[in-house]
Amino acid sequence: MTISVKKVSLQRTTRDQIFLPAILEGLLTTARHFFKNTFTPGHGDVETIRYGEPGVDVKDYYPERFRGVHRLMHREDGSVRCVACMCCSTVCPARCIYIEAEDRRDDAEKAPRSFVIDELKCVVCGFCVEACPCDAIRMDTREHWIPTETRAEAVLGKVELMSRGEQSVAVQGGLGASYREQAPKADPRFTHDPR
Amino acid sequence: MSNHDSRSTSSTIPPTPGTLPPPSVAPAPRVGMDPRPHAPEGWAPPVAPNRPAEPTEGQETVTLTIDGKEVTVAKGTNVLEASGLLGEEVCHFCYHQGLSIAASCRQCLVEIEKMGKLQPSCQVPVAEGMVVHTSSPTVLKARREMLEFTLKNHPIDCPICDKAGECTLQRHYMAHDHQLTRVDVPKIRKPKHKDIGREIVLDAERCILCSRCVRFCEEIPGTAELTMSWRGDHEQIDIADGHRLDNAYSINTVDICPVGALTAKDFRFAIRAWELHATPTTCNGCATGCAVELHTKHEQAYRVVPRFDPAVNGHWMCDEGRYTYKELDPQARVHRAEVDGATVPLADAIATVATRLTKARKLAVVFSSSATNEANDALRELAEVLATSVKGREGITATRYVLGHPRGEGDAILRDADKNPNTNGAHDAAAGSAGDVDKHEAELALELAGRAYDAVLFLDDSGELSEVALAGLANITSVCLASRRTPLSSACSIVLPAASWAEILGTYTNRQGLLRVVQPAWRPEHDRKHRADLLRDLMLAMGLRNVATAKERTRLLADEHEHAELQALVTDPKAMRPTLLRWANMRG
Amino acid sequence: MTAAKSITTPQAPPTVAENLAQTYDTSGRQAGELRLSPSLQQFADEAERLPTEEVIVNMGPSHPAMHGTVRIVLRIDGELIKDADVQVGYLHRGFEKECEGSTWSQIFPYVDRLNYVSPMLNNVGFAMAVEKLLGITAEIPERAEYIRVIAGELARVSDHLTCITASLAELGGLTTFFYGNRAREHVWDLLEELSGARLTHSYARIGGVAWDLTDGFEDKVRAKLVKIRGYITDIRKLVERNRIFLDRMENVGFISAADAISYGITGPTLRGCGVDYDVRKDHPYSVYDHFDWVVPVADGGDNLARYLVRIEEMEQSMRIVEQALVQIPPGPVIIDDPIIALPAKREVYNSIEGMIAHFKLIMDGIKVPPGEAYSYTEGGNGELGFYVVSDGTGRPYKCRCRPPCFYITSALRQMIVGANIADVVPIFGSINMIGGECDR
Amino acid sequence: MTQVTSILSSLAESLRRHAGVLRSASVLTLAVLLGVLSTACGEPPTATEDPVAVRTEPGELVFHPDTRPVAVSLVNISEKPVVIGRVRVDESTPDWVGFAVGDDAKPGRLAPGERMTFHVGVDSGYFLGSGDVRPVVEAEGEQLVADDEYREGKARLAFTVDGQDHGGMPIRFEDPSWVGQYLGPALVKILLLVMGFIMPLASLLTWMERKQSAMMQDRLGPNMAALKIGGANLRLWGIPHFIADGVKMLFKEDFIPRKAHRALYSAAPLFAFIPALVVFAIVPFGDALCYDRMLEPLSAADVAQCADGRGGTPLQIAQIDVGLLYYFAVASLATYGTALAGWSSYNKWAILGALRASAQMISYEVAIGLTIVGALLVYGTLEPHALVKAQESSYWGIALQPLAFVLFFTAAMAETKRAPFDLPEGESEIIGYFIEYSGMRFGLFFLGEFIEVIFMSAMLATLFLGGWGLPFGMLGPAGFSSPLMAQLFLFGAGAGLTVMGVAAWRTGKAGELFGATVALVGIIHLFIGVWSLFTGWGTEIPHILVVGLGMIIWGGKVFLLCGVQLLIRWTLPRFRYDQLMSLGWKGLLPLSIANIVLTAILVYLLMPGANPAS
Repeated sequence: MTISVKKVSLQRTTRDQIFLPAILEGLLTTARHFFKNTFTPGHGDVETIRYGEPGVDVKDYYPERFRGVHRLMHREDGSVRCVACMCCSTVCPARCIYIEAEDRRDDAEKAPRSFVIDELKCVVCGFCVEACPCDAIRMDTREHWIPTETRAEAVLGKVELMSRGEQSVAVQGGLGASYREQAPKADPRFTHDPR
Repeated sequence: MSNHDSRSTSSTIPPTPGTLPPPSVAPAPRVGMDPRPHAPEGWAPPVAPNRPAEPTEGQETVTLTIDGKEVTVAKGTNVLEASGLLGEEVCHFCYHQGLSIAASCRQCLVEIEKMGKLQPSCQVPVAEGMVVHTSSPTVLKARREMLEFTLKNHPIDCPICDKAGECTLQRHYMAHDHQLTRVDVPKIRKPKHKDIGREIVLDAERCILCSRCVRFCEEIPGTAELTMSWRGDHEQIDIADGHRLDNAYSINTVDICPVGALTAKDFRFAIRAWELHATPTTCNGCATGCAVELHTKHEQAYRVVPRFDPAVNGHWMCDEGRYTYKELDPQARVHRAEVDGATVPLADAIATVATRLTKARKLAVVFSSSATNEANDALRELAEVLATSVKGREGITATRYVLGHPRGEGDAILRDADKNPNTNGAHDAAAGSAGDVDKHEAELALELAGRAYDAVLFLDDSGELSEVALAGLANITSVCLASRRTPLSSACSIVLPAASWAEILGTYTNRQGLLRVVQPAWRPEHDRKHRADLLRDLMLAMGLRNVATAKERTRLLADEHEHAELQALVTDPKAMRPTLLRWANMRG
Repeated sequence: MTAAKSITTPQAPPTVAENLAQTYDTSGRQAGELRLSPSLQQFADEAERLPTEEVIVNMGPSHPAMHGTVRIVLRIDGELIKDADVQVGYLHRGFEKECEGSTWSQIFPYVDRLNYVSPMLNNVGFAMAVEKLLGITAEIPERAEYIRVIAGELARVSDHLTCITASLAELGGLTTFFYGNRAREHVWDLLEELSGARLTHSYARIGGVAWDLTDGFEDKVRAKLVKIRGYITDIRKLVERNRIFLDRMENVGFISAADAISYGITGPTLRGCGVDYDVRKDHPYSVYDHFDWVVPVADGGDNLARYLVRIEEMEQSMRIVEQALVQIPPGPVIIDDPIIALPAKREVYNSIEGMIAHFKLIMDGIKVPPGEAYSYTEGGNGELGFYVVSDGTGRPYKCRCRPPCFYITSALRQMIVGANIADVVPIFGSINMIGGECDR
Repeated sequence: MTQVTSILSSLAESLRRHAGVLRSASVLTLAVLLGVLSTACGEPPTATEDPVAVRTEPGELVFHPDTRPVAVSLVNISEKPVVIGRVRVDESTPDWVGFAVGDDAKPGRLAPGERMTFHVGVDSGYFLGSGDVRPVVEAEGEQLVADDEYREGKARLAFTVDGQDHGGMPIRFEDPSWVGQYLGPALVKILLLVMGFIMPLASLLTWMERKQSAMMQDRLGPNMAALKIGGANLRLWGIPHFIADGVKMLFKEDFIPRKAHRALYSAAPLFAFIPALVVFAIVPFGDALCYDRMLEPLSAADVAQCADGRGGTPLQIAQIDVGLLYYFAVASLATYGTALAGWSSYNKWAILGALRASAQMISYEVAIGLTIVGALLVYGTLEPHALVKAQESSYWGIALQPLAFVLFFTAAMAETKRAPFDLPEGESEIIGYFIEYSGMRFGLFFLGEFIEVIFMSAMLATLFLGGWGLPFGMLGPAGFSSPLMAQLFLFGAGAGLTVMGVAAWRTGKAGELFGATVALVGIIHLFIGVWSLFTGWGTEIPHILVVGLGMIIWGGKVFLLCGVQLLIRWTLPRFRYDQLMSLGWKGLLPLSIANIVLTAILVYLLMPGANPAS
């Protein structure tokens, strides 16, 4: 295992001086790409993601960890999992999450009266997901925020955020004793588990 | 308390849930009374009885060694307080400087040489030559294990707990425990979100049984509503039979609760504590002038909490004073100058006022006992120069009045019946000028009803005048330096936008004659200005020169009273910057 | 050599910089000497005799080739540059000030935006600085170190690809630019797989990295490396024997080793001057000494030398990645300490201890003990240093970044004076000035 | 090699995938093929004896007032020798006096396939309205013409074949109006060339530039614009993008900097655009077109007669003897557009671009001019149409002047100001002389540049690649030179088109219709090739088909050369100013002079006709 030093250099040759051979070599290289891409199905080496094409689901292109549009998770009864603890809005470097709390009048006590995310301000760092202590907010929709005509359309409220949601893996007050067996380490739903 | 309510009805703020019940005592007539408030006979601030740590002159001292460092403290000090002199106090839950010692939490265990067992440091008085170890492995282990016990039944409530962020339990866990749970048995369930009083909600599960609240109710208001019930790990805080936690100081229990067991209804879920900016200021709810912190975010005030001041209020404040922040509601504020109902630029309004006041032959100026000393002083100066230096008005003096909130309920602990923070200062200013003697508000009401004046200048928007008197304002030049919409400011023909007490640096003179400082929590927006500066603009518009600004007046006051804190504030604007609680690390 | 000698007095012992300058200035050129290609020299001589007028033009900040937004005020005589004034600051975002208002962990998205073509290296560099201050450098899990090396070296490939192809694009060779970008896409595919974002990864954490490698990541890397190598081969085919390219790159943007050292230049630009300084080699950190690799140097000190160094460095980075994939041990990827690393979500959801640790870390941040630390790593363009000061609260008292670009950009004037207008952009491209890093 | 195998393998895969369709298609094809073959085999071609043993070329003689004596050929097309009698103008025709047969028309014996050529002249004064010589016979009801006009005349050339009277050959004298002979055809040709070829191709090039570069660079390129016709959404690989571009340019804000010289600023795009179009006047895009006899196979002499403007028109807008000089004269004017744009914009970058453009133009015009001298020496003409004809009869320019081809190509690319010579634009350095332009004004520069590209391709095709011709004289005026050539062409083109069509079909949904069409055309070629195998068809093709084929070949050459230019433009880095100058003056100029000298020596030595000493 050694780290050594090497000199790199490039010597000019007569062949380089007369322009044409190198130019021809270059032309052949580009022409090879041209013909391959033009005449093979699926455009050869072109690996462009074809957003907006009918029949193309861009979700297929995104990896599992892709950080996309936010969503709010549900409780068993379908209400919002979030309890407005403000961790996400605190940790958000872009300050794009605005939450107002209200009294739920059940054992969960607290819920967001309004939960607003300005997707235009969001820098997609994923810290809100990491900061959420309730598995209430996630970014695993594999949905890219698409441009909108007005700014207001990019401001998502609680209803829109919940419409992408599903039931959360966390429960109010925890799973109780022996939770470590109930929530196995390898469960992918417990996202962001580095251990 | 009655007074608070009358104030909220006199303003346009609708009564909110959690505000106080209607007054039980009608405002007393004030005609003929000595208006200046004084502290009750034999009154002393409610500070802890004689628990000195640092020795004062002539006290007996004891020298002991804590963690290898020698420290000399006054006799009678306990080990925990002595450790505070060396830096951080030994971690604790139940000990509180303003309350008696219970030694129930066992969190402050320390190792004292020649004592076999670990000792609760809050309960052990210092002795000469004592050798204390506060961070030996045994102590650290004990601390961790105590925390593990404490956390065993603690619910997973941080996301829904108002205390999160200023929670002593959280702080101690991070500082001393930092291990994941090893216990794997079901937690004991106790009542949650139980309504135990007018202001307070109890969550018994979160309670760590430090009994601070129980001791507070016994020792400060003396009402003893709270008690411990059950035993073992089912022990919990409860209210005594047939009682509710309704004393006038009940929200202090929320402040001293180390966890989120007791939460205030008013602040519940309003905002997270760490998002708030704290401004040290003075309560303007009554003549006591308690030291408080105003907690704000983005020009919105969220709560008022007491600040330790041994000379005035100790650790506490009354519930009524905590609601004074509600008058800072931006909805009820005056943002722009109005002349005869139309919004005009401030400079135009000032010019109009200058012209009309100069022309007025029968003029009254109304000092305010809820305005700062600086504002009252500026009004005094205006009243003087109007009669002496303003061209065309030489010799025409202005009648002086003092107006303020009506009297309310008081007690012998902290609350004063005079609900104005600066009655003393206003009277000093009004009486300090040459000319007429001061008059009372009842006379003003009578005279306005009888149309005695063709111009009246109100320094503040507070004060209750009769309908007839208010109607009398309609047809004369009536100027109000208002920060809120009140019946008085609405009745005036000219309204100048004044900064509220949360936006200015100023002083009050409380009932003890002490200078109390209010500090700005944010900068005044729109056209709002310090009242003294508005009056200065007015005087400049009248052609006067060399009129002092509000800041200069404050500086003069600071120098006069040799008030070091105030002098620092005036010289260094950075000193007034509010502290973000997230980084302050100071509560909980 | 003359310049280097002239600053050495016989009385005073030579400084480190002077020593280095004497050791490495083997190119035979004088430090600071203006060196023109023969044809340019002739052109310049003839231009001297003509009655001409000098013109001042603004190149940038709004100019298609001024990527990263910089302004160069040129005094030109015809096409010849007589003087230049390089002005940075158009991308200033107050990075250092922003850091003072965030927790230590919240800074990762900010460092992503320093050198935005190799954010992973910034991530790693910053994490290492905080770890140094926390004193936990030795406790970082080895797997995390390997992942950092893999991610960082992939990011270096992306950085060099950007630099090379951007400077080729300035020459008008847009196809090479796209080949490079296509190869870079493959790098980003991998980093996206790892971190969830293509560019603003925010992947490193204090004490380790955010997530473990995904299943089958090794195979994906190997497959992608084949494609990346293919594109690099194509780029080299297109330019390396092409006389237009050689004429444009050789002897252009020259800076001597002594000058480079005195300017504080590091990284490929310095190695292009013949100095074999590489932080990874000279001050090994992480697990770089576990691999078999080569630090390339070139002698020219010109655009071509920098190009060659970067081309070879990409190959070496890929070699390192391949070796790391073989050697990587199993284990955790972040330090196991609830007051530094966020607890596992399982603990947070279900235990009060985990919840409290989580809450306090989010709200107050990691309580770094008071003190200061300077940590330096080999970034895409050279030595990337972070000087962090803590006052014991959860946020930095000061977080200063030593961006390699800034020092190179300060030498830009010397490189472009005497060159042709058309040479400004390739020189500018070859030093890979990244506005985000330069202006912070 | 890998490319070929991959294409083949993908072809095979596609065949597998579309097996059903292909099977039915192939069954149908086979059936048709069998039908054709059986028809062909059932009636084998019989050598039918032509009753007329001699063909005259041209088939009809047309004269104008200024026509010089015209060469007429008699060709023996029978299989035995024939004896030709004296050639004369038939005295029974009305205007026989006006025409005269040259002295070179000597009676004689013609072997099979042999050709006898003589000249026929006309005394146009005879047909002048009130000249000295009156017509012998006046047609009835014919109006007398004015003094300064020509009347129409008719006569017949008569001779005997093997003693028998041959049908002879009509001779006409006509005086078409200027509009009919020059203006009308010219306008039609301008429309045909400009509207039918240059503008579509230039517009297409804006798309092609992007699409081709995208394909070279592993990108998709433009593909989203669509034509919505009814319910159909035609995306056509993004070709509609150029329409969208045009619309965009028309509607963009037309911005003039405050300190710009408004008049010149506005005029500059026209200065750049118009010369680029005007030079096309000399470009021959096909051989001559004979109006009256489009459906008959015509001989070379027929076509030459049409090319002279008699009975037809050359496919070239203006036949100027000094055509190439005209090109130099006009093309240089385009520099004014560039220079004015740079100067009038009031922008330092723009004027730098203008200076670069002017310097570049001066340097490379010289090289281009000297390069063409070589061609002039070899072919002896500066008239583009004649140049092409000369190449048809000898070898293509690229074979005779390879060095000149490279030099001309290089200099031509420099003239069009495109990479690697795009210094005046230099988008990453100085952004170029049109930095301040926007909207359609910019669009004119843009389009002008592409038109220059087309022009340069056309010039290359004309000078070095035999214009509209196929190599080795495969395609003559009457058709292919032999059935073998026809079959070669048909099979080659057919196979190529079929492969391309199938490949295009397989690239995606959008390509299916196009690919199928191309493949169908290719298959038709193959069928005709098979047909030709059995019938020997291909030497006698209707005139209009030959002309059309020539135009298609010419267009294909131009298109391919444009593609090559794009390929080069997207492959090479840009020169620096000083390198450009040294390449121009120290590289191309000496080489072009050397080329002239070398060519002159070779011509002197090898071409006896050009050697005055021999």
